[in-house]
Amino acid sequence: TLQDCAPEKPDLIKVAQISDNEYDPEVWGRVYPLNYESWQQTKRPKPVDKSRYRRGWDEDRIVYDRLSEFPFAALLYNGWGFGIEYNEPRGHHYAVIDQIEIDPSRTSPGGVCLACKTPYHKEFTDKYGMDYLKAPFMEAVNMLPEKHRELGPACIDCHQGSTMEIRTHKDHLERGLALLGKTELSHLDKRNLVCAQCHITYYVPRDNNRKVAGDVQLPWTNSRWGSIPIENIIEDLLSDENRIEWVQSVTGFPLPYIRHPEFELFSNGSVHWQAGVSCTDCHMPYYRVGANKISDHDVTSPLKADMRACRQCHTESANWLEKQLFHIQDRTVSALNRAGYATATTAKLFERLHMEQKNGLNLDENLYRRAVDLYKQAFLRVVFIAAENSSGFHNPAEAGRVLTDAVAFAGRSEALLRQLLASGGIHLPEKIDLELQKYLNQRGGKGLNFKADQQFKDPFGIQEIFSEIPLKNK
Amino acid sequence: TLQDCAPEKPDLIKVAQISDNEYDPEVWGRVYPLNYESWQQTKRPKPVDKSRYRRGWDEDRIVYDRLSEFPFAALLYNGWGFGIEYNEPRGHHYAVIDQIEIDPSRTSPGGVCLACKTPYHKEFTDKYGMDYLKAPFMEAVNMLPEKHRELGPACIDCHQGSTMEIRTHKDHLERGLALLGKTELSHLDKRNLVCAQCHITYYVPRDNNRKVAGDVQLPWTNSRWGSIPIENIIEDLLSDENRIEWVQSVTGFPLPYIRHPEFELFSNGSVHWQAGVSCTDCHMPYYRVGANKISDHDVTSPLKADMRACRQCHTESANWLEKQLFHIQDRTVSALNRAGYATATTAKLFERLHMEQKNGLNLDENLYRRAVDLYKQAFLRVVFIAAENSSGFHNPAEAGRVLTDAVAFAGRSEALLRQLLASGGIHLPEKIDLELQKYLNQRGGKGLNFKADQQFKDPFGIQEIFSEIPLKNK
Amino acid sequence: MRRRIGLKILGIGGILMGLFLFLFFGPPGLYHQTSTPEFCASCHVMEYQHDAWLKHADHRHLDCIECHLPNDNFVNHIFWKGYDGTKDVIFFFGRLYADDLTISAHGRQTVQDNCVRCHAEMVSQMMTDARDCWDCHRRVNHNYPMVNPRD
Ligand code: HEC
Ligand code: HEC
Ligand code: HEC
Ligand code: HEC
Ligand code: HEC
Ligand code: HEC
Ligand code: HEC
Ligand code: HEC
Ligand code: HEC
Ligand code: HEC
Ligand code: HEC
Ligand code: HEC
Ligand code: HEC
Ligand code: HEC
Ligand SMILES: [Ca+2]
Ligand SMILES: [Ca+2]
Repeated sequence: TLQDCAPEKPDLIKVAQISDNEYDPEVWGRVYPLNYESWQQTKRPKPVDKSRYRRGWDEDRIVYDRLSEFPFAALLYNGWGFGIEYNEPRGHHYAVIDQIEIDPSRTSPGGVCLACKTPYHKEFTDKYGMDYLKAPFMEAVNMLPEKHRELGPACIDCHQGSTMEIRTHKDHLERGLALLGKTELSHLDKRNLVCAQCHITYYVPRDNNRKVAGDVQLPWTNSRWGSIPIENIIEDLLSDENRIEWVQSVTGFPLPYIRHPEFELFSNGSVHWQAGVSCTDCHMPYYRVGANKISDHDVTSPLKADMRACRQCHTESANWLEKQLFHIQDRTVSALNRAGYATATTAKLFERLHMEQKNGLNLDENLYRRAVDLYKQAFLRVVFIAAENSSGFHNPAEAGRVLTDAVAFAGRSEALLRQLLASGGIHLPEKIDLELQKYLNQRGGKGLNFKADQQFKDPFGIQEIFSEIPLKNK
Repeated sequence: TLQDCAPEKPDLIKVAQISDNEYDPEVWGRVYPLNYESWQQTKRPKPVDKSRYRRGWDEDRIVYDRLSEFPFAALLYNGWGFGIEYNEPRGHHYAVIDQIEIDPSRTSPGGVCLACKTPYHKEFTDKYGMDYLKAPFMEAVNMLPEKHRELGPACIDCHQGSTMEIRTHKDHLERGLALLGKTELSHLDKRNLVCAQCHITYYVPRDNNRKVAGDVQLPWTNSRWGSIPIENIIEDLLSDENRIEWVQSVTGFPLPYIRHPEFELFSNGSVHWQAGVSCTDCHMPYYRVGANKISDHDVTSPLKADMRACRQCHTESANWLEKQLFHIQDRTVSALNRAGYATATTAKLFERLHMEQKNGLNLDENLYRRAVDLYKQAFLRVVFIAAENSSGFHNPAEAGRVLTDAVAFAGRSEALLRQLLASGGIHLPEKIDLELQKYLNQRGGKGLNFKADQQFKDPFGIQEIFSEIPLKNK
Repeated sequence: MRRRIGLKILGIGGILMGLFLFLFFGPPGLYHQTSTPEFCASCHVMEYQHDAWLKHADHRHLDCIECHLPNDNFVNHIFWKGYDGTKDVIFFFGRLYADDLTISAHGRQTVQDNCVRCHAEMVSQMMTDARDCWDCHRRVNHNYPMVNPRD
């Protein structure tokens, strides 16, 4: 009969063999050797020349420098760690290692920085509170169990050991979801949230002396599930002094900051979000091992994994899909260049204006204050898209909108500044010298320099019309 | 058997019954009554409230005013017909009728304007040459056979009568394809080109006295099939005096213009173009009439046809698809507002500066000339997206890119102008009064006024931060 | 509205179902004949799905009913064969169908169960009730955009 052709019911996932607070992936690996092996692969460099805008730690083992990729960022981020060393990520295996190896200015907040790196963060925050959160970074690392000091995202972060259900393991995400008013979680939600534990923007709250005042927080006030727009994030970040994390040196402005807002951009009505596609579908696609298929735990760019993720849903060839991906990314990168340089130019005009003020320049306070407000709006939008890791692919139309607004805010600010300066008798050429070498070279203790071959020039060549970027590799 | 009760297998298309130069759709209709009937339906108003940005000639029979939709356009287009009366299209049936009814300033070029309206254009251009092309518009119309004076896109424009193959029927398209170097045409190409006969930008070439100098031309120099980017179009249009069609009154600049570049935007690497989808697939979907399937000749917005076109390819519901469509269109319309008002503001600054020049203001010629160049780049990009009829849907990422650039060019131009004015001692507030009422009200012989309820405000409310738009319906 | 009339007719149709069941086992071969893709596609409303199935190389060797009828046990199979079959016939000749057919919730569950039935081993490591297999395996779905991508 028909029923006879159905093969026997194979084993279900084995459960109840792992205790709920088992941190050690090796122990998990004894029960789930295939997943363990694939998880370990995040250590392995990936094939070169597959990705256009997410190069780095490929088989050439080059660590890409985000400030060389977008030189304007070196100017804009100057004033703290991100302006010194800021790299393309290497992979989950390197989460803690990269922190240890990076310029120490980055890790100056201390233990709190381990929030998205060590699986022990929740436990240690509960147990040791501010002693752990405020501990100098290496001291905090050394508090961790010796075997697991360098352990990044681990099984326990994403799985309930006893049931193997996927789950989340970060307090900051709980607080964030509470802000969104999100309570019920479907399986699909969880397939997004395991990633949204870390691939979200955050701030480290500060006290009056700008010292760390607690665990990581998410700027999600007034937002909701499926809609955390940049407007709300900016409003949240500018609403309270305790979200101001650094002082931009070119302008002297105390500012907040935005990091890797993958979840925020993606979930804001993108076509894949609306279609019920999750991070996991694209970054942990199933692959065949023998007669089974399992989720690829070697989380990476789909381009570096031969677009396997895409091809189950799309009949088009990998080549075709790549072309469409680049169609989107090229356009985002072009617009990001425009927005970045417009904002950097405005920053330089502030620098000049502040200098002239010291020399006695008088100015219309109202116009000046508008210029500052507009500038901040531009800056935070530029950071939002520059920090987001998909070069626009996660939500093309939204990325385009945000960048248009960034350019609009920067352009108006520039206009007001030129007017203010000219009113004071200062006549500027059209091209403002950004002095990028100053920001790009001899950075930090390692003396990092600009790497011209890593720069992402405007793929459409429009940027050249605005600013020649006279850079030579030193 | 069961098969016997199933409706009959449809007849194949009958061929060789129509002569190759049969203009009269009634005659075609005797052989193809179903297609004829559906073709006639372009006369019929469509259901209201289906489309968000392509309202007009719906069952409420309101003709939507594009200048009220985007008030900045009234300012920018002031100086010729488009600034007086410019409507949302009503449908193929009205092609000639709309020309007859519109403010005569629009049809001032004369017979040449019939290029994409009457099926006789090719024959009459061959036969009567400049006598027809330069004839005052109504005279040219009256040259046409009486029965067909008001006949718009007709069977003969898209079909070879003897074979019923689809084909094209416009010399300007032949010349355009020659510029692209496109010679072989596949069936799919033709399913796009029947529309690209008309849904393309063009210019009416002018002699030294700005009088019509020949038939319609396409600004496609240096472009190729699948890539006619705005950059190339602008370069073509600015390359020769004979492409300059009007003088913008606010700035006094002689300028070229861009119309309905649907084919150009769509074919520039959009995801649907790359997927091999054609205009016809979306605007003339197959539908069932009795037991047959025919192409819907009632060409209209897919939203007004219940998304039937989309659902033949997409599994998602009509509702879902609409939501994604609006996700894209809302973002394009927001960015278009930004770009449009930025450009309009700049135009107003030119007006002021030119006035001050007359009062003796001296200025840096080089900066001024840069400001002019930048302004033109911004203006033509704004027109490109504003004139394109899909509100970004035909190519979302490209629309985003073009608008970002528009804002960047306008912003820099504004900055230079503010500097030039301030250097001359003229101090401006941030908000420049655009005096929109002046451009929007009492337009032309009909005394057209602003219709506040037709305006497409920025769906994200960002525009308000730049310019309050103090408009009241008079 | 369309649905409601449909369901009424369906009630009457239910009576006919018995007759149908008889016919299936009566005339020789009818049971088998009504199980073939050619039979399903004999209604032109099924043509699109038939073509899509034909083009999807990997399941061309399956009959429609491998996916569209319960195959967990015989009684269930034969019950739904009669029920769905009668419903299809009534809707068809009553012209009670929309231009683009959509699958019912029950129909969807049936298909899902069949995917899992055949691919049980392959999917043994995953949660199979979280969403439809063809969310990802869109080619299996008859509505997948059938276009010819440019290179
Ligand atoms: C516990 C925190 C955490 C979780 C959970 C997490 N990530 Fe990451 N992810 C990181 C960190 C930290 C890095 C950067 C590591 C490095 O290179 O230093 C990273 C890097 C990446 C990279 C870049 C890898 C490369 O090759 O450059 C991708 C892609 C990525 N994550 C995707 C995901 C996805 C998808 C998920 C969910 C399935 C996820 N991440 C869950 C913290 C996390
Ligand atoms: C809310 C989660 C989260 C927190 C908190 C967090 N990170 Fe990360 N970190 C990530 C993710 C995700 C990545 C990979 C994506 C990327 O690089 O944008 C990453 C990447 C990095 C990298 C490698 C790439 C680079 O930027 O050079 C370093 C170093 C790093 N983080 C340091 C820190 C430090 C120092 C802190 C504390 C100030 C911190 N992280 C706090 C999630 C987090
Ligand atoms: C529809 C597929 C898809 C979905 C869904 C998706 N991504 Fe991505 N993601 C991509 C692609 C494609 C890239 C670009 C890779 C490149 O340019 O090499 C990317 C890039 C990234 C990167 C940078 C990769 C690298 O190598 O540095 C990170 C991190 C990332 N995504 C995380 C996420 C997270 C977190 C989510 C969910 C909130 C998510 N992605 C959802 C397809 C997807
Ligand atoms: C989240 C997306 C997703 C879902 C849901 C999903 N699959 Fe898959 N499946 C994949 C991917 C990706 C592969 C490709 C593995 C490869 O290429 O190695 C795959 C592979 C397969 C294969 C092997 C294909 C081959 O080429 O040999 C079968 C069979 C399969 N899936 C069946 C199912 C069934 C049955 C279900 C529902 C219970 C299901 N899948 C649900 C993504 C999915
Ligand atoms: C960054 C998040 C993340 C980490 C870290 C992680 N997993 Fe997973 N894992 C997932 C997700 C997501 C799935 C898919 C589960 C689903 O949709 O039901 C999964 C699935 C699994 C499954 C079910 C079979 C499969 O492959 O789909 C096993 C077993 C598993 N993981 C074991 C492990 C082990 C062992 C480790 C550590 C060595 C680990 N996982 C680390 C996110 C993670
Ligand atoms: C689980 C299913 C799924 C996966 C995995 C998936 N997609 Fe999609 N993708 C969709 C759906 C659904 C749409 C919406 C259009 C449609 O209905 O076909 C879409 C749309 C697209 C579009 C058009 C949207 C746009 O913004 O231009 C592109 C391009 C695309 N996907 C590329 C990719 C790439 C590249 C990957 C892998 C990195 C990928 N997709 C992974 C389901 C998926
Ligand atoms: C011979 C010229 C010509 C051809 C060929 C042509 N169009 Fe048009 N189209 C026009 C004109 C002129 C109008 C505006 C008519 C009016 O409202 O005055 C128009 C209007 C439209 C509209 C708006 C209708 C509405 O309801 O507002 C759509 C949609 C459209 N065309 C699509 C197409 C498509 C798709 C094709 C090819 C299948 C096509 N057109 C072929 C000239 C043409
Ligand atoms: C290359 C083809 C082409 C030429 C040449 C052309 N049109 Fe059109 N016309 C169209 C298309 C397509 C539409 C519908 C799309 C739209 O309105 O943007 C249209 C719409 C119109 C409309 C109705 C909408 C509106 O703008 O108010 C008028 C009136 C009109 N044209 C007048 C003219 C005049 C006058 C000329 C000559 C100066 C002319 N057309 C030359 C293709 C053309
Ligand atoms: C993938 C589907 C698709 C394709 C392909 C497509 N369009 Fe469209 N088109 C749309 C949608 C959706 C709209 C927006 C309708 C709305 O907003 O009401 C639109 C709008 C339009 C309009 C304005 C409609 C109106 O009612 O005023 C015109 C004209 C048009 N398209 C012509 C074309 C031409 C010419 C081509 C080919 C060069 C083309 N379209 C290709 C889907 C498509
Ligand atoms: C704006 C262009 C246009 C006009 C005007 C036009 N057609 Fe068509 N027609 C098409 C296209 C495109 C097809 C699809 C043909 C294909 O892909 O082979 C088509 C198909 C047909 C077919 C084949 C059956 C079908 O419906 O697919 C017939 C018959 C037909 N048209 C008759 C007519 C008649 C009669 C008229 C005038 C009353 C007319 N057409 C006007 C563009 C047009
Ligand atoms: C002939 C087939 C076909 C038709 C008709 C069609 N599409 Fe698509 N559409 C596709 C394909 C193929 C893709 C690319 C993604 C994929 O592979 O699924 C796509 C992608 C999309 C996307 C994602 C792209 C983006 O820019 O976000 C949306 C939204 C979409 N289509 C909506 C529509 C709408 C609305 C219509 C009707 C007006 C329509 N489609 C008509 C085949 C089609
Ligand atoms: C007599 C003509 C006819 C035949 C033969 C036929 N169908 Fe149908 N089918 C229809 C009609 C009409 C509908 C739409 C009914 C509705 O709207 O619910 C339909 C709907 C369906 C649906 C979707 C509706 C649901 O309830 O999920 C499926 C699945 C289906 N048929 C499968 C089949 C299979 C499998 C066969 C062969 C065993 C078959 N059909 C034979 C006419 C037919
Ligand atoms: C490999 C499995 C498989 C086979 C074989 C198969 N189908 Fe389907 N069918 C599906 C799936 C999956 C859907 C659900 C589509 C959805 O959710 O929209 C479906 C849906 C349908 C529908 C409802 C229309 C719709 O898109 O919702 C009809 C009708 C249908 N099938 C008819 C047939 C016919 C006729 C055959 C044989 C020629 C057939 N099917 C063979 C998997 C199959
Ligand atoms: C009666 C058994 C049967 C049913 C029911 C069935 N399949 Fe299959 N499927 C097969 C066989 C046999 C193959 C051939 C490949 C192989 O040997 O694994 C196959 C191949 C596949 C493949 C790999 C080829 C490809 O298209 O990428 C996928 C994925 C798949 N099936 C998914 C599904 C899904 C999803 C469903 C339900 C909608 C389904 N199958 C229903 C038997 C079945
Ligand atoms: Ca990387
Ligand atoms: Ca219309």
